[in-house]
Amino acid sequence: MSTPLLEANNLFCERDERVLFEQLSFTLNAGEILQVEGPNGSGKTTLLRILAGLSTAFEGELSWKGEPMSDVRDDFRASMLYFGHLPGVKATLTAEENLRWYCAVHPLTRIEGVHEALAKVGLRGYEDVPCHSLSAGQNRRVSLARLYFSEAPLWVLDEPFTAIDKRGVAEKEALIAAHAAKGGSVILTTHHELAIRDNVRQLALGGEIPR
Amino acid sequence: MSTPLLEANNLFCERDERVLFEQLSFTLNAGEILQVEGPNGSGKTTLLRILAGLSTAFEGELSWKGEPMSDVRDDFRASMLYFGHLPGVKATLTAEENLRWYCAVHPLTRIEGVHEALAKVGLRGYEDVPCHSLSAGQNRRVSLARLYFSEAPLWVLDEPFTAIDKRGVAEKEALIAAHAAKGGSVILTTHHELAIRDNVRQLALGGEIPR
Amino acid sequence: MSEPSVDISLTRVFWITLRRDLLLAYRRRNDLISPLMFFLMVATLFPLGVSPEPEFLSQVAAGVVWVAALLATLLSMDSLFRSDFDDGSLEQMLLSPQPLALLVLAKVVAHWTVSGLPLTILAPLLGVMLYLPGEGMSALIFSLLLGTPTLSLIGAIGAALTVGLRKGGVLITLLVLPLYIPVLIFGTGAVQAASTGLPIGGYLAILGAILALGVVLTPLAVAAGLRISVSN
Amino acid sequence: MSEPSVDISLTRVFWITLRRDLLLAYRRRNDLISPLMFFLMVATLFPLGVSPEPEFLSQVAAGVVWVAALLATLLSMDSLFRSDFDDGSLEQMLLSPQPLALLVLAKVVAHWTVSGLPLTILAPLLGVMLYLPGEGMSALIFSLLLGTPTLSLIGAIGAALTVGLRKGGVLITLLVLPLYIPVLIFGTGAVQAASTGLPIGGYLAILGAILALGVVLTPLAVAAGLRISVSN
Amino acid sequence: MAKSWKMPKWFYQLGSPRWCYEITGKLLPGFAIVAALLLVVGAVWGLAFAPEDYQQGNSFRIIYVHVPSAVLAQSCYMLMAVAGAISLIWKMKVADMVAKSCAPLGATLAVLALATGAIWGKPTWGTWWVWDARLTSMLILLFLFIGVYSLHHAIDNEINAGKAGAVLSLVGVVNIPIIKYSVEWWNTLHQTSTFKVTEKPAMPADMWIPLLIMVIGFYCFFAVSLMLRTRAEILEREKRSGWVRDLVEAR
Ligand code: HEM
Ligand SMILES: Nc1ncnc2c1ncn2[C@@H]1O[C@H](COP(=O)(O)OP(=O)(O)OP(=O)(O)O)[C@@H](O)[C@H]1O
Ligand SMILES: Nc1ncnc2c1ncn2[C@@H]1O[C@H](COP(=O)(O)OP(=O)(O)OP(=O)(O)O)[C@@H](O)[C@H]1O
Ligand SMILES: [Mg+2]
Ligand SMILES: [Mg+2]
Repeated sequence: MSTPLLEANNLFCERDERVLFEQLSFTLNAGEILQVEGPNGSGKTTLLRILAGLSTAFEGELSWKGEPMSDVRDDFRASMLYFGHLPGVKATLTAEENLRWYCAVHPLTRIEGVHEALAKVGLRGYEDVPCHSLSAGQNRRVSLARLYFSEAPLWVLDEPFTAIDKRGVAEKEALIAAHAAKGGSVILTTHHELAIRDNVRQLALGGEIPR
Repeated sequence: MSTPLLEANNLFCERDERVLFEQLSFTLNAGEILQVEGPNGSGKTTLLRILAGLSTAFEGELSWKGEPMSDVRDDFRASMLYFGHLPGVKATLTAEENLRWYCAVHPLTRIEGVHEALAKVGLRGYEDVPCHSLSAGQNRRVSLARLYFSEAPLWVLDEPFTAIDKRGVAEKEALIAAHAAKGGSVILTTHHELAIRDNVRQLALGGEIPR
Repeated sequence: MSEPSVDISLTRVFWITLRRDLLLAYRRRNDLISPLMFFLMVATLFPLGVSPEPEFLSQVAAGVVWVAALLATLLSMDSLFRSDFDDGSLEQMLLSPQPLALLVLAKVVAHWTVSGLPLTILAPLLGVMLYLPGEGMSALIFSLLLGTPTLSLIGAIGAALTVGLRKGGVLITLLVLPLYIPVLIFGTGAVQAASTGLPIGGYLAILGAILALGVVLTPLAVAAGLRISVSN
Repeated sequence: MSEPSVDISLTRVFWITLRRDLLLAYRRRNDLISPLMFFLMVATLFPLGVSPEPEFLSQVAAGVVWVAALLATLLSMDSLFRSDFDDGSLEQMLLSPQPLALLVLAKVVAHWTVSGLPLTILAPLLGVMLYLPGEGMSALIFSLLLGTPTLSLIGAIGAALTVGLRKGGVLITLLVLPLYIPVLIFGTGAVQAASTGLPIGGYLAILGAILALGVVLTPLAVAAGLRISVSN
Repeated sequence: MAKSWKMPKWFYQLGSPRWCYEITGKLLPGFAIVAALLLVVGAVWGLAFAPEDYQQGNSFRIIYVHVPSAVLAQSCYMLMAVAGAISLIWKMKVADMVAKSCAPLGATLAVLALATGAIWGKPTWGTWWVWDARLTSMLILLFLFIGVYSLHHAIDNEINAGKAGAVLSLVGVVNIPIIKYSVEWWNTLHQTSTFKVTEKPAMPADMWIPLLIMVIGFYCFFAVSLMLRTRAEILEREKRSGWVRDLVEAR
């Protein structure tokens, strides 16, 4: 068996004396989609931030391509695309300027793809509009456009479909499925019913999962 | 025919030289649910803010119970519950403190109902937690709890289901349907497929509506 | 339909809003000491940056304390409506049928209670540190007591007009400082008069009059400013 | 897998980040004049609040200009990382494989270019308004030129540590002001020495040394502070 | 907010951008000619023919720029505030545009007054700057202008920017008398100024007539630049309306 891309071993996290998860172990292989499920407040965002390295408030081990995470932090960061609750879009810059900067600080991206990506997320004609003049959904689309030109093998997506309209959701789902089909991996949370069926594994957090 | 509760006549709004809607007229009667539909950026939020009186960047007339809005602003404000993109929850206060203040400044509310409402939105046990320690969905639940103790006849809800888990969404939909059945009116936007069927009218904004 | 709004009396709305803002301040009570520390530090920087000689300091003490109080108020002003704006509470305030000017006044009173009032109480300490003549002390306290609420009120106008803008923090200074100047002049005037044995009644009367004018007019301007900022 | 990161050279990352921040500042170019106006106004408050007499003012001019520059920098500091934090850009910065200290340094340089540098350029005007002796003028400019970057660097540490807190604006003052004091002392020392005809080389050398130390060390401290604030 | 009080018809006409554009179009050439004439006459007379001041020699001639700009800067603030009030109360678009145009003009005038005063101060007082009541309140006026201007430009939405600017300039208007009074009082308390700017020098007619001409000329020139700015503003904001399109096509 090949070494898994990402491996979590015996994770434990509590916040304000409420245990969110304990003895949580899982692996993620290339080409797999892991959907973290759970009701509101079950710790999905917390888990994703831990995996991304944004939060250190946990116990347990993480490893990346078989090596302890702390040894390969930089390689991991270069290989990951993170999409969180905050879109990371600067309100006074235009969509294009925002994405160009992202390309500059994240190596595994194709800067030539920015323009096309904006068109793909339906922002053609809004290239020159500062992002504070975009609607809630459009703002998140700017950030989601990264999915079109990033070559990072691992995507970590926290509620990527929030505020996106139905057609947008369908397109993004297709994109995620295509990424997995090409051998990429995805960890995501969403309260939508995922239409993707292939290579999807569920990870349930929290006592009662609405089904 | 009785006078409609809310009437919009010939509304026109443009932002950054893009016309969002023009010659938009509609009425809303007691007991009706009006779902404003449209893709991202089609102007749903803008319309709701105009109706609520938060934005004045429009042309056209609004009337409330047959009288021009500007004459009956205060009565209208007292009769409306607005739920916007921002939940209006103070991070350093607890859920209960937040809602109690809301009751104080909004007359048509039952302050006795606050505690029970929090339980109903699944925040039992979180009463004493400051809201910054709540998850994204829990924060929005705090604000949604207002639906349980407000007696305002008109609800204006902008994407009320964002970040809410599936069970939560079902409960809120039932609540909205019950409100309409009791003679209340609702204007809402959502990218979810609404399960409610009775008394729902759609208002489409933007050229292409995803169906 | 609008009867219930009569039910909740205006005084009650005022008190509840005041209580809420004081509670908010209490929850973040570590922030409360910050304006005070700022106040103290400006008064410390001054001898360090300029001259530590007692005779010199005692001449300038009144002015330095007043300028420090003014800057400390100014610094804390930006946050008056910002968090309400960011989390949407401000929208809910504007949508309330209660008179907005009243809610605003409650917020300003709360703000003053946690900034201007402690400054006033701390001022004698600064006075001593800067060798303010003993006769000037009570004038300092009274002038601050009458002047700082005006500073909070005027500052609230600036805060209301800039709350919708990203990075309002510095613009507010620009809008508000020119309006602060009369208060500063009469405030320091009172202390200097007292230090030289002149009567201070006139100064305090003017400060009081400005305050009275401010209490009546500024909440209206602030309310107008808030509606503009939110509708943006 | 990590080859591409070598590809994008570090200098390029630095320049692009610097350019982005300057562009952001340019987009809100009206905000740029605000720290300057603040600077001017503090220098105005002082004669108004204390005494307008030329002989007196010329004694204190150096100190007042320096204190005003310090406060203006301090005021603008809070926004350094706040907007990046609020909109999530900061998370993306932390998740970049590029050295965070480098990105931070670029941001601080951009900040200084739009705040400290204009302050330095404007300082002679204030000097004239406060009757600073002509001999002190060049010392004022050089001391500010060497001192203000240090102020920005030190301020960035405070900004990084408080960015995760609501209402950091005032707390930052508390953290940063004590660290500013050495800069203030050597800065005003230089101007006062020059005004009395003494050599200023020693003062400038010390300011330069502090700056050199700051450029090397503070970005690391800032980077650490940011990681702590975000992981909160 | 006040419900519209009844106002005469011309008042509402003034509110129509189109009417305003047309009427200013007719007035502009007249004002421009008068302004040019007065400024040239006043300047030549004042600079070349007015007698030398027996104390200050020729340096006093800067008065012909200094006084008009100082006087005008103050009028400009009042105009800005009144226009702001009108736009707030009667929601008149044109008033809003006028108020917006006033801020940069007023700031320029204030800077001019300060600069000429400073230049004048150097030979007469031996210093560029004195913390005198007049000077200080002029400086504060400049700050107020810059505040209104910055606020205008910080807000993206035109209409809201106008309203915000109007609120601020109205607050400033309440404060201006207080500022003036306080600064004057403050100054008389601390400083015995050797030079009183306030006192009108007993000037010979040959000196003050050109001054009067210059003042009127400045007013006319101000009217011209205000109209030009406002017209540009009208075109910018009304560019989607039919009449502006016709106008553009006619060009
Ligand atoms: C930066 C320096 C100065 C400033 C800001 C300044 C400001 C003013 C102002 C605001 C006015 C009032 C116009 C009015 O409302 O009637 C004025 C008028 C005048 N100023 Fe200055 N001034 C300055 C320097 C000077 C100097 C150096 C002199 C000459 C010694 C001078 C002579 C006058 C005269 C003669 C008037 C006309 C007074 C009158 O008609 O009431 N000013 N100046
Ligand atoms: N502050 C603003 N200034 C200028 N234009 C704006 C502003 N806010 C929104 N817009 C523009 O108005 C349009 C409608 O925005 P709105 O927020 O109403 O859309 P929406 O239908 O609510 O979209 P979503 O589904 O994404 O929430 C967008 O195209 C946007 O570009
Ligand atoms: N900053 C914090 N400090 C303390 N506790 C927190 C903090 N943030 C979140 N929590 C707690 O951690 C739990 C999990 O939060 P988290 O944001 O991970 O939930 P989630 O599964 O993402 O929920 P949602 O579906 O609403 O986004 C919640 O119960 C919340 O109360
Ligand atoms: Mg979450
Ligand atoms: Mg919306």
